[in-house]
Amino acid sequence: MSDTPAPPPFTPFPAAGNISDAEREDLRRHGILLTSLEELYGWGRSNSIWPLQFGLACCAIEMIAAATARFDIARFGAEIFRPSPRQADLMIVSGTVTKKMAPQVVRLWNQMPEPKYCIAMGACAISGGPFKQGYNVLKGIDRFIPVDIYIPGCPPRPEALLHGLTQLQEKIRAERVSGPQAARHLQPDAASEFPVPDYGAHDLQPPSNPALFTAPVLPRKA
Amino acid sequence: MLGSGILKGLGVTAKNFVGSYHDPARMVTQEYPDTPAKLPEAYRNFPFLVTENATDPMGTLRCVACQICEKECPPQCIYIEKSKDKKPDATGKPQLYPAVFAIDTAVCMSCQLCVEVCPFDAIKMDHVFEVAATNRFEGLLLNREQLAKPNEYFHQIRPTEAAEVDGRLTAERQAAAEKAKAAAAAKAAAPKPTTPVAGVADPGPASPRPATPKPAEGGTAP
Amino acid sequence: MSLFPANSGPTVRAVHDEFHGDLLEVSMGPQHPSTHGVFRMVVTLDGEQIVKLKPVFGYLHRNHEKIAENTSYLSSMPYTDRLDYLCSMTTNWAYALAVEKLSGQAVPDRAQYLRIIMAELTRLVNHSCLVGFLFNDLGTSFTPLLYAFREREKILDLFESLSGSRMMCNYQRFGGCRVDPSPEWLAAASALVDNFPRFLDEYETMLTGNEILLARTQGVGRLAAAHAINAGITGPVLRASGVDYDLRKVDGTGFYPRFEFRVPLGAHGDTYDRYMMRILEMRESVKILQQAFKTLPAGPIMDPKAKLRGFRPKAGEAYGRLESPKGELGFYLISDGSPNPWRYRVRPPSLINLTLLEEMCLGHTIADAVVILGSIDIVLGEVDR
Amino acid sequence: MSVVATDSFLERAPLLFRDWIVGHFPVALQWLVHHLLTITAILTVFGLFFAFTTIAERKLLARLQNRLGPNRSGLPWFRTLKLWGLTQPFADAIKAITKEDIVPAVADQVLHFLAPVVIVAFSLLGFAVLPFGRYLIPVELDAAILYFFAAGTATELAIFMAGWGSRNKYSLLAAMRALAQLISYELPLILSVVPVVLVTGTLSTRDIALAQGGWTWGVLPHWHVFTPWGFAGFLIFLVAALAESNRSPFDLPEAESELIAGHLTEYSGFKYALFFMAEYFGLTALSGLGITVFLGGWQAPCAFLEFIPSWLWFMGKLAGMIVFFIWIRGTLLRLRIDQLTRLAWQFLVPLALLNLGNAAFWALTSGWTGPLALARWAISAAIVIVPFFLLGRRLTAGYAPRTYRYAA
Amino acid sequence: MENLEQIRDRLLARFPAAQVAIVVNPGSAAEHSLLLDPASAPEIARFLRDDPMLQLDYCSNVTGVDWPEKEITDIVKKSVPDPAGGPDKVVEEKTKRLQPGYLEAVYHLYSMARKHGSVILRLRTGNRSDLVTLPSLTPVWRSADFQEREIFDLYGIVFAGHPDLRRLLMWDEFKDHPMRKDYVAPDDFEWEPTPHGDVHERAKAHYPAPPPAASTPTPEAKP
Repeated sequence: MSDTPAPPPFTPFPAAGNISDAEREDLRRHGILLTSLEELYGWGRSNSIWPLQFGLACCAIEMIAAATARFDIARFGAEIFRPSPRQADLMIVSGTVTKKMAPQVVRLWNQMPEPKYCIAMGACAISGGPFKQGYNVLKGIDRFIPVDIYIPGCPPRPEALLHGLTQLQEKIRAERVSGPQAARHLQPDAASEFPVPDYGAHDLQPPSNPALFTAPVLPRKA
Repeated sequence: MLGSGILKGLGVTAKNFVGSYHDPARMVTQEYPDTPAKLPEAYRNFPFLVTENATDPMGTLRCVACQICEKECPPQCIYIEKSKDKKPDATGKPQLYPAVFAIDTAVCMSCQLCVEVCPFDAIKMDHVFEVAATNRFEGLLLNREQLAKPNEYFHQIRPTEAAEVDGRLTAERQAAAEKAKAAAAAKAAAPKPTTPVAGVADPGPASPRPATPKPAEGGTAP
Repeated sequence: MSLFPANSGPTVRAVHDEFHGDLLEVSMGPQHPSTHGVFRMVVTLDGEQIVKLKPVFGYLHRNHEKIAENTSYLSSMPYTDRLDYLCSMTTNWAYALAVEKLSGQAVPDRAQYLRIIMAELTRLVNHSCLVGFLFNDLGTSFTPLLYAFREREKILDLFESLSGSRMMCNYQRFGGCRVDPSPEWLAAASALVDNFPRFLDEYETMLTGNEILLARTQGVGRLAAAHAINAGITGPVLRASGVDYDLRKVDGTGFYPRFEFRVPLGAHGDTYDRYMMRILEMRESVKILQQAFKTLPAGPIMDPKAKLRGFRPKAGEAYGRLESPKGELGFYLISDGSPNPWRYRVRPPSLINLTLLEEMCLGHTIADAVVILGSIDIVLGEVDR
Repeated sequence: MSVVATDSFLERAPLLFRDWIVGHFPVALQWLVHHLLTITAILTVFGLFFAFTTIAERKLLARLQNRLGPNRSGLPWFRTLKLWGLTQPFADAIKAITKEDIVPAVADQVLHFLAPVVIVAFSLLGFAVLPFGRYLIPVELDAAILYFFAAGTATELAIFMAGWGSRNKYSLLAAMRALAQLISYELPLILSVVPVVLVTGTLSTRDIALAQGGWTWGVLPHWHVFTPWGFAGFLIFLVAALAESNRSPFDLPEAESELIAGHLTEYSGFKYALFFMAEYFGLTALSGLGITVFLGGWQAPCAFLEFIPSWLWFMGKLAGMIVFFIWIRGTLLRLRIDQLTRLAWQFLVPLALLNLGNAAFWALTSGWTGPLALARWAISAAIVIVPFFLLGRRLTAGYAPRTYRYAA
Repeated sequence: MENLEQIRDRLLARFPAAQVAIVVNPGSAAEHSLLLDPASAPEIARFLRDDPMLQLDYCSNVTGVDWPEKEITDIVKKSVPDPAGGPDKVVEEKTKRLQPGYLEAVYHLYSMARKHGSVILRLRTGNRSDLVTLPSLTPVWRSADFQEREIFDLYGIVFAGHPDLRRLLMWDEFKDHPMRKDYVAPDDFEWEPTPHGDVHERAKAHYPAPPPAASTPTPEAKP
């Protein structure tokens, strides 16, 4: 069986946020100057993504590992982990967000200046992961802040984080400065700050931001 | 002398600086997107389902929907619905198959317990880690079609384990065939309906997650 | 609630007022570069001097114990990886040890050796990382941390090629280990271990004699032996205070009595001693590993009677403890005969080692507080569980 | 100043270029254009120098740490071209300029805005009196050294403004630290330069640089750093300069592991970039002063290397200093605030004062020749080394590596 | 070290008013424990710590355990005289009784000085609702500080005499004691694509009432 030819490549996961060359060309036709400025703007921001120095749990160690010699996130210009949210461009939610921590995460997000991006790194940040059935575990940070890239894994390899970062770079480069495809922070009605949940007697109040989080309904046999 | 310790430290960093230009032990960066990640054979990220035949992946799933992995999965990220009908498996024996097989990679903790408990070598761990998505509801919930990968792929990523599994399966199938032959012969000799079918494996221990608190028995209770 | 001190109005105004008075209350964490995760300290300062320090926990309380009580014994094993996520091999072992004690299972010789090999490799990983993080708290620009991570990656490569995952090894099973390492693996590990002292030497040349390190750590955060014992502090932190208590020797866990190694003891109980304990323990771990690679017996790695599924220990309870790199890691299990534990409790060394944090920090400056915290070696996954 | 025709073309090139441009303007405006050109030149050259210092710092630190550092930025329209990441600072600049500027509602709006402006302005002032080359000195002041330190001191004010104006506890702590630190180190910094003034008898940076001209046997330059008092002064200057410019191991005000980002905690976007820039400008200016005062300024180290234009020598020495500072940053730990001030008052200041006496001795004995010259060297060296040992021992009393016992 | 019976006897001799019982551990670990009455627990603890023979100076682990009330069926065999005059019949009589629930605090003690252990202490509350006060052993062993706070937080045992009894892990406004067996977690099961067991039961509440027309994304392409 092993001497059969290599199987066709599998792409089990849909490509995330990629912009094809054809689309890019199409966009280019909108206007050379504007596109050039857009390109410059996107290039500058995508090559200077300073993450917030903000580790939550296990994934934070892999995030640190991504900054160390073997993986060296610095190659992407993203090694400047800023401890102050005021200087950060990217929040890597690296680990389990507990309900006790969630208000702080939202507050940090609110303190970051636009344009800002969020990567949910690891199963816990995406959905609560293995700990999702815990009483103090938030089932995904996207209940309170918008997430741009989800990197599954428990924890994702540092390379997976780098892959997520390149996806984010692609996304930033594809952002327009105007029109319907404009970047989130340039849309006039886009929220930049989100309500911080309160500590309630049994749960967070509210348990999620309804303006942000609507789960699709699963048609299942009851 | 004051300063000698500092000078020694400067010496070590200087050594590392110079070494980074000529000594591979002191320049350990692997430029990930340009040079693909080196994954050991044992590396595990997310599970996939093994199919016997790449041309008919859904028809030749090894999985018989016994639901052991679903029960053992610590974070409960596997969902299986059994089929109503049966399909013949590789040995021609009619078996159930999973009508629905979903794995939520946003929850999966890559623990490999599903692989360990699977009696049919139907579920194995994949090497794919570049799976960042922009939508966790659609991008990270994998269905049967996305999970199925042929045995050749398994051989490709884990040659040792796949060879061992194949050897074992071939032996089992031969034994089953001989047994069936003997049974057929015996049947021919004396019409007696005994075809030992492994069938659906035993469903394992009682549901691991009780809905209600159980009263303690024994223990240190008086 | 104002948990984050950055810019919320009333908090800042209060500071402004307090500035005219005497004391300044600063909330460090849960997002702070040197609280090692989401730990929070509410520090009251007189100038830069600490007059009060209250730790606040629970920002990573992810209900490990509750989840474990609702799931089977085996399913908790991968969760223990995430408890002390720098040392998954030892947390695995401690849990397996407790379950084996609960069910009375035997462990084959080879597995016992493998466990010791993994535990000591983990100790190398943990201590080198800890020292790196400690230096980060001391204000280096990541250089020692990155050197430590360079070595850590080599060990993680070993773990990954053996168990499939860099950090979450999920390697131990009740009654043995999951995978048997190949001879090539053992040769690679042995070579790595033989080279490790070279890294330690370079590290020590770079830092141990550094005058700034001496000035920053000697005499800082003293911990008296009697206090440490009463506060249940274990591991290198306890031994830095001069108390000879290493479970590898006291309990003779596993096959440790078959190995020759020494337990270093400090005399001052300050941050420098705690730092040096780690360095010296790494050197001893190298010795253990070298012996283990020489004498590793052949044989099975799993108890043949061990069951993977349908594991139901009979009713009873057990407390299994192990010298993890951070201290005494214990698992307390009560079984009621069902597939799930009735009570599953982790005795987290990181949490209990923090008991005297305030006493250690009082009178020191805020810069010392982060260093003292760094020298205690906490992992929030274990502190809050 | 007049251009000496005997100098090489490269030496004169910047001036000729300036004169060529100025010549296009009416005579009435020439004075203005002349100075505007100088200002533009300084801003451009040191702006670019700042940009490449940041990338050099990131890449050199990376190399110290066995990794590669930024190497993928390339250019926006040519994605495959990576240019070794040299365009990284420009990406950072675009990002910083377009980033939202947040001013906390409770912050002191005026101080919060003024602090970055003030700090950049004052950190640039120092460049005015540095002789970058034989003829390249923007402003020739007789009291250049005094002017330089006066301008540099204002940055303390700006840091305090930032820390106070942010109304953040960390910023406030950082502001207090910055004040204590800067005031402590201003003294040794100035005292380390005074011996040079004493020996050369001038406060003009141009004359100080000129005083270090000439070589013994054509290879040993007469730089001040090659005298015992000069060497000691240079070391004190280095330490104090590190502290003045908030560089590791004296980066206490923005001590990440303690105070988040210190006085910068509440600054975002371009204002943060301004602080960052000012820090590097300050460092560069101080390095420039150090070079002028101790390392022979724009003078070539050997006679036969004189054909290389003087301003290249200056920039080369400047780059060397910056690399040294990066190396220090990659190696050392941070001091504590009390140790920091103790180092200044109990070690650097007494040493600098003694060194002043040393320089006086050196100046008085300038006539000693033959064996007396050797004695002069020995005595001068002793005046430096003996107190260094004694004070150093006092400073590190009680601190020593330890030996450990093992359990039985 | 003395065995547990000897320790109990010594304790009873020393503290005549105290009630000390041995709780047998039927498991293979056979780590039996001493059940103390709350009133005398602090002085017994102090005695155990300071006694020169025991010197249990190190309290390693402090745990809460929840034992909800449960129904116990006692089976008693009785011989009933046969009314017909024959030999006595053996009849199994089942009596059901409700064993009241209680909370338990477990202390694992060791000696660092003498390197022996463990001695396990248990304290039990009166019930699970109002009689939940136990004496704190933090004044004896400082290591119980955080662990007793954690038990207070998660189980709701109130430790009298604890210097700083606040919630340790959950926030202060939190009202429940989540480690108790009857705790019900808040309902946030909107998105459970792979549910089973009680999660499935709770997720069902979020499923649309009538099966909708396939307008929503289905995770599965049905074959």
